[in-house]
Amino acid sequence: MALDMGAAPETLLSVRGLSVAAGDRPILTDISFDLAPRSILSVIGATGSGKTVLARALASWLSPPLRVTGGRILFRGRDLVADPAHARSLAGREIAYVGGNPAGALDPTMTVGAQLVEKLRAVRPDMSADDARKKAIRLLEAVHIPSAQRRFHEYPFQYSGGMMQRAMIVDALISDPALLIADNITQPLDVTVAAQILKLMRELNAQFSTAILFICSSLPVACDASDEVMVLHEGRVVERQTPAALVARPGHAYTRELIAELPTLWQGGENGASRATDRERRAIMSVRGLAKAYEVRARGQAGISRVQAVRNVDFDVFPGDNFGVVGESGCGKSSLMRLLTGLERPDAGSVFFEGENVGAASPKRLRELRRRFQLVLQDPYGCLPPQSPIGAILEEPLKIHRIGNAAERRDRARAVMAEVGLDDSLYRSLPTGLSAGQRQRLNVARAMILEPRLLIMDETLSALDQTEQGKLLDLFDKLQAQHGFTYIFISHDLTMVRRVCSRIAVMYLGETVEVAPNERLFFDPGHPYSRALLSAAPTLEERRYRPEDCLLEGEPPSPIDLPPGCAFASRCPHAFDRCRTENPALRARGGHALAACFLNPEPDIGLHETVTETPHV
Amino acid sequence: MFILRFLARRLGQGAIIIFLVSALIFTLLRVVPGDPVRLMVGGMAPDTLVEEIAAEMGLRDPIYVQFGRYMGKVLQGDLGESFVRPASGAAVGGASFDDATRGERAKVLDLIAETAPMTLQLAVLAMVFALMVGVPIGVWGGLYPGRLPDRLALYTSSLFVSLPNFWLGIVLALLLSVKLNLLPAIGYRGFSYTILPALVLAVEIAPFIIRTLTVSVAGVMGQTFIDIARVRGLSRNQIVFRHALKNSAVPLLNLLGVQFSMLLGGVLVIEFIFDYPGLGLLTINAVMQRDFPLIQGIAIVTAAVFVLINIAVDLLATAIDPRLDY
Amino acid sequence: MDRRSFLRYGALAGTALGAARINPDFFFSSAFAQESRPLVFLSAENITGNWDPTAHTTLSQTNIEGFVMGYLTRAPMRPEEPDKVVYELATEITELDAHRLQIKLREGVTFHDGKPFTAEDVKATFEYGAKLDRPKQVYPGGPETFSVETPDDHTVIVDTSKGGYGASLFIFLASYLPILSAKDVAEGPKGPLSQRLNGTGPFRFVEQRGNDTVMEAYDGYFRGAPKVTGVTFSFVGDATTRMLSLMNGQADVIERLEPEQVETLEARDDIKISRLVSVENKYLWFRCSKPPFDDWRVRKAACHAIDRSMIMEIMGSAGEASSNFVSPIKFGYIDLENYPEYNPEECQRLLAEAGYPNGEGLPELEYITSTGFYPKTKEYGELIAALLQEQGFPVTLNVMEVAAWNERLYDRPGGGPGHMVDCGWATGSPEPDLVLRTHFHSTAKRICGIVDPEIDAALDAERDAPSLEARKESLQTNLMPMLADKAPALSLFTSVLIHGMRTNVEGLFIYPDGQSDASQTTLG
Amino acid sequence: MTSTDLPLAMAVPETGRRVSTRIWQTAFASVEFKIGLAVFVVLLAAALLYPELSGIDPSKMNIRAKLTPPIFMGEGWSWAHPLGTDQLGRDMLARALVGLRYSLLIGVSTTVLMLLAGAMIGLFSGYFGGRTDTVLMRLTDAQLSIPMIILAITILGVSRPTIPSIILVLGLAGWPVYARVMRSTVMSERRKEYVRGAMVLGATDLRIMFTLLLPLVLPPMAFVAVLDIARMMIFESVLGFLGLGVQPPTPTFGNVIADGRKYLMNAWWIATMPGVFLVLTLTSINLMGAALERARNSIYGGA
Repeated sequence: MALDMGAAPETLLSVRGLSVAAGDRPILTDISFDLAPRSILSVIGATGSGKTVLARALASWLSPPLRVTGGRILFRGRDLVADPAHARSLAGREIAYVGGNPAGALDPTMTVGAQLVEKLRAVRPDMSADDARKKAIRLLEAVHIPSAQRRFHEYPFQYSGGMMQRAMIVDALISDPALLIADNITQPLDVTVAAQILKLMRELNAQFSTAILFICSSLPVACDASDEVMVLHEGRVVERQTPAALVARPGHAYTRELIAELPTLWQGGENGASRATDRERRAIMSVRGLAKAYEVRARGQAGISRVQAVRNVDFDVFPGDNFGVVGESGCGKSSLMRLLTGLERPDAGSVFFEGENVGAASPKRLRELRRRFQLVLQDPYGCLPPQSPIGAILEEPLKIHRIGNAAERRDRARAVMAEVGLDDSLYRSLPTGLSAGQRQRLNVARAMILEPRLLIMDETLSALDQTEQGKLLDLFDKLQAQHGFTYIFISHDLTMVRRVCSRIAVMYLGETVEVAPNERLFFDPGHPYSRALLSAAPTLEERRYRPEDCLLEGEPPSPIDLPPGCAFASRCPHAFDRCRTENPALRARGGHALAACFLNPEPDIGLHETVTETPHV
Repeated sequence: MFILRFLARRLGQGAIIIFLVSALIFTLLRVVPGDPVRLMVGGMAPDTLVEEIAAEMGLRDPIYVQFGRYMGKVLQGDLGESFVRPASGAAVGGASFDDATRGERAKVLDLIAETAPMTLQLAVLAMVFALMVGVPIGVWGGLYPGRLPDRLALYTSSLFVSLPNFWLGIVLALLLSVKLNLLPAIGYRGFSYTILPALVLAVEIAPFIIRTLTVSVAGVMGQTFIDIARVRGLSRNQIVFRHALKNSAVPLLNLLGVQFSMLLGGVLVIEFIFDYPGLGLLTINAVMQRDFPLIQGIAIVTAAVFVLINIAVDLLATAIDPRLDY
Repeated sequence: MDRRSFLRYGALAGTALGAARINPDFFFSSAFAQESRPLVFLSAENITGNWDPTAHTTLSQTNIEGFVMGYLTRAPMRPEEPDKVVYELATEITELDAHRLQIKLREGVTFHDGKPFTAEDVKATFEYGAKLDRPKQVYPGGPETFSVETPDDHTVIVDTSKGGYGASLFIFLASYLPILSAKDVAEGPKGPLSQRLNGTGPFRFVEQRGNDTVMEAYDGYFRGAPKVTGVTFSFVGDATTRMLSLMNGQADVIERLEPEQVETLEARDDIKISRLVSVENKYLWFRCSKPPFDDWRVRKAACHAIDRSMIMEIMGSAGEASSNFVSPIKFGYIDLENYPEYNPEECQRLLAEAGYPNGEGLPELEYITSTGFYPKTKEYGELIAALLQEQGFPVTLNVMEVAAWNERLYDRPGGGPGHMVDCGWATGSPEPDLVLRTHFHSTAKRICGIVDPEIDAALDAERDAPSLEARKESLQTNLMPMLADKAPALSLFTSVLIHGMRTNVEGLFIYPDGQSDASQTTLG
Repeated sequence: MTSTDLPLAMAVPETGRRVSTRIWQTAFASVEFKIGLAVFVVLLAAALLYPELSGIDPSKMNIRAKLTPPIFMGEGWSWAHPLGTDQLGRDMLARALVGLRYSLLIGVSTTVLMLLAGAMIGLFSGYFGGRTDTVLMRLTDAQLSIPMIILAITILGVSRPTIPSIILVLGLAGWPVYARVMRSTVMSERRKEYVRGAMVLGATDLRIMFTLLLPLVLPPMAFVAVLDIARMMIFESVLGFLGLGVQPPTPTFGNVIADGRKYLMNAWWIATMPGVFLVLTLTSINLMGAALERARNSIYGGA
């Protein structure tokens, strides 16, 4: 990199040859780039490429063992590396930082408003408490937090993830910083909420003339959010282009590989539609009018309120099917999983597994049924008993159901390990040494060992990165071919569902708003919410549906006091009066597709009997 | 309003606890060998007379009947009469069985009411001393885990917790009061007599305060909102004193709640050593003289005070940390 | 105001209120005494709560009576002149003949409640005190064994011809019986007698406040008002607490010092020590009314198992060797040859003879003693328990707080608690019967519960002896040797009463039974 | 990805060994633990060996040699009694060490009783929640609200105290603390996915509690219990001091120090010497306990 001494006056930030190491292991080597005022630069790279270390270095927030081993960071001409005192004085004033963990960002024992005022008066001592309060409330409204006046006096635990992230953005911008470092701020959020935050970032950049360094791990999100994209690979800057140019002519091999790996929603590539589903045989699992509510003592208010987690769920799953259940957080997916597996009893409706009602089975009968359907959980680190060796984990199900003797059990365990690709030497060791991918393989092996006929995957792949997800999907196909498993995939990742599932149900606020085959859902969605989901999904392809015309501003209503009529009415651009009074039920749209929306034409024959293809026995 | 509902529920639970406590102690005293009537009548009473008095007092009825009668009286605030102490409250013994003065005995409630304020004064002073010593060391240790202050906190708390209060009491009384004549030690003739016993009691409480604070302060300092606060532009003092201390106050409060029953244990022994006329000395003499109604009354009163203190601690905790909801 | 701030302000208000409760008197009040204030006397034993002097035999209460009540005569009983008598309420006592005694009373003396002191008070005291139902059995016989005439207001004649014993017995008794007011006696045991003390002594009884008996100087005292404003007689159960209180000036006089405490206090110049051989012997009482100690051989065997020289070693300066059932300064004392000595072989022989060869078959024995009152009771209690266990007696020591020990001390129908009890007995007059008759006569048997006609006969014979000489003869040759053989109790040693006083306490006279005369006392 | 990909988040080295062995190793590495262990081993050896080796019977009286001062007191001492003799001429060193034996015996057995009783109650209350939880927790509150000492002296005061009765009373009074710790830990573990995973496999509640949760939760609690050994030893000696502990002639710290109190002025070593032994033992145990507790907290994140 050429060493031009005097940085151009209008560049806000210029980094020259920055290197950072942890102990003696280099993390960043020779990073150099400039950032003009009011511009948005996104930094993209795989896990471990050093993105967050770069963010922290710029915010002069490196704590041991990380230390800067070389180079300069010029902020408005003054080198932050050489003058740490000046750098610290900038923190919170000129350079603001918003992290990826909004929930833990504020002191739980103080109101959000008080902490905003405290921060503002810390960086602007001359400002009076009253002015600070007014400015904070004005900013809360600017980031579209509903009833900001009331929210000002509420505590951090009363904020949802999305709202807290907005509050943290206010906290960053309240001191009118010149540079805002956003470190992976959308990662923990739902797709629709993340999309709104990105829209907000653009507005604020225009309104506050603040330059933004946007760190994130998914290329599509980066391209949507920024003017220029900088690609980081193993601690080095490998490329920097505008989003359109990057997608069209990726310069560096790594970027090309990154783009190729990205699954697509609409363009070609192998997807679940091609899977044949055996319709003639009886449905392996049928869910009819399932409902479940939990009693929760609302914070502060007197009395107990009921959260209707699952309101009205209907679908059938056929043998050999890869059935997908998609929805954002809070839509009732995990409550549904607990009902399907009989961990909890439904308040209404029933779950038929091979003709038998799981919800009403006696505990003893339920335990026997367990052998024929199994669950694979989400958190690779949390779902394995932490202290028993791998062999014992695999043999436990056999011991519970008293299958075979010790020798047979050991052989069975070894066989299953081989099948899922776990090396035999791991039999004795503890799971703590395994990678996330290996742990999920162990989970699948544990579920498989009882030779179930149905496997329910609760967000099994969401904790893994792209490449690992691909390998496991191949494994699932292989196992399905050999053992004839039927899968139910519960997930919030549309791209994975597109690639794997033959039929998909979309859930919103406890209801199945749409059930459709793969191709039909992605190319002709029957429900506005499905369309909104597709519009917000991060993808590099040319979008079929633009978020502006699919989704109104605002958060989903709370499941405690649900509005009458269709739950999506408050956020649906096409909603009309009937939507706000009557809750549409699922109705056929032809070609085995169903949707619960009045926009679909009224079918001529009676409602109920067409809901499912085959009358259940 | 929320607080009324909370208080109602907690006082209800408290009532159940006090009921359980008095039931436990009541049966214990009746089941364990040693006939209370013989003790109460004392002297050379013939057995026939003992039986007659026992029947008259209803001590031969089934336990639950006696307990029902006892609780009935307790509800009207009458904790019964002491077996041994006359109305004047002196420790008496040796009068003959048909002695007229055995008639009017001191009311348990009066005896407790007389001595409780003294113990309260001792306990409060001890808690003040303990906090004065414990809080600085604990917080300082928590801010620098693993380094010198933390080590100091560890060593002081380990040593203090290893000093048995009765032994320390004797040694301090020997050194400070008798040899150096700095502090009066024995009996009670003014506030200054509370200092030495309070010091010994404080040594017993301080280690738990130190340990709780080091753990909770270190825990809070490790949390993300403290780490991020630095980048948000808050000064170190603001972070430590406004945020860290407030968050670590709740574990300390919970400790102080549980600490009360330990405190009373310590007060008991220390009042015995220093002949300090509080509830502790009254309890010990009550047990030594097998004065069952008095023991029972004290157990009920301490249980009631423990329940009230716990409710106060919980209320205070919700005031500090809104997430706690009881 | 939402609930958060409501809670917070409530808590702050609470602590503010709490702070005010601790009174601001924070300075170190000087522990040293001003001048005109009451004498503080710390007693080692609790009171019974019933003030009628004839209703108890508790030493501490007798000491209080010493301050408040009047006595006909006082017996200083110093070893150099044991039978010297000081006249107090009486002015002259003459033996008209063997069975008639005339007592001349002092004039111009009034009780604390204002009633003048006359002969009727003495008559009422004698007749009330002699009743057989009175726990304190100190008279030679019941009221029917003597008659009292009052020729005028200040003369009393006692005629003992009905009882068959000499009237001279009343000479010794005269210094032991507190004179009660006839008005009080008339209302009987449940009347004012039990509520408060009313006497003619130098101090008036005010009230009982907790463990403190508060007395005030009585200006009308016939020998002139006392110099100190009053006496506060407090029960403090723990010996170390008493000593620490004396050392830092909170107390003026303390009783029952232990040898080690004497060593410490003698080293200080602001404290002085008073030592005197007392009328009190310390006994190991056997419960003779229930097995195994209803068999005299088992009792004798136990006596032979105990090496009293080791006990003397423990007692050090607080104990005086004696081998009789009464104190050397009592009338009729003699070192008995047949007094049981430490003799293991004899002990085993007697045990075998009684059917318990080296102790097999003996039930679990409980030896009850107190702590904090008599010096060293716990120490020699452990020694005696160990010595008895050596000979096969299955003894467990039960050390109790003074009030609880007092509750279990006395005999009861069916036998008092435990099998052996440690207790001392002090009676402020040379009269031996105050110990022997009270404990060993079947009509009294205060602690050991012995019922033995032979002993009763010996006691009556000695009481009815025509002259003092004959009485001494009967005591020393008949009664005392018989007691040594039957051993209803074993007298371990004679106590040496040791008191500790501030040096500025002048003119306090201490009697050998523990009572003291503070009428001339000054706090210099 | 989130900040966990940061190299600086040095997770505790993921070794294969069981958690409890890791806790031992981390604790053992700290200097407090080494000091504590060394002192404790020396005292334990002395307590077990000295009375037998030296042939001195702690309860043999030698009245002539009463109140001999310890060797460091200038005149009047003798090698036969390094720490002097008490008011009945019994050897102080032997009595202190035998007293240590009884104290340790009672301290350890009480703590084990408390740990097991509290763990069982906490396990059931934490796992099932709902009514069982409220009932058991109310019982724990009631137990906690009776100050330990009033309960102990009430029971021991009226009946003749023996070693088993003392252990029972102290154990009875101490279990609620363990019940509460166990309940909160079990409640948080129960919500974790591996328990839900076991349920789905068809494991019964009892199997989950005893084969899955207990082995995971008990060891860390056992480490904290070391601190309670010291607390129970102090309580035993307090009872002894009040005359309600092990009865004479058995020497325990409590009754030896209680006797010594009377001789504070001129034979202060009777009361203070045994106290020094007690304090040394307790400090060593507390140091070890504190080191173990810190190790557990660092590995378990203060569960």
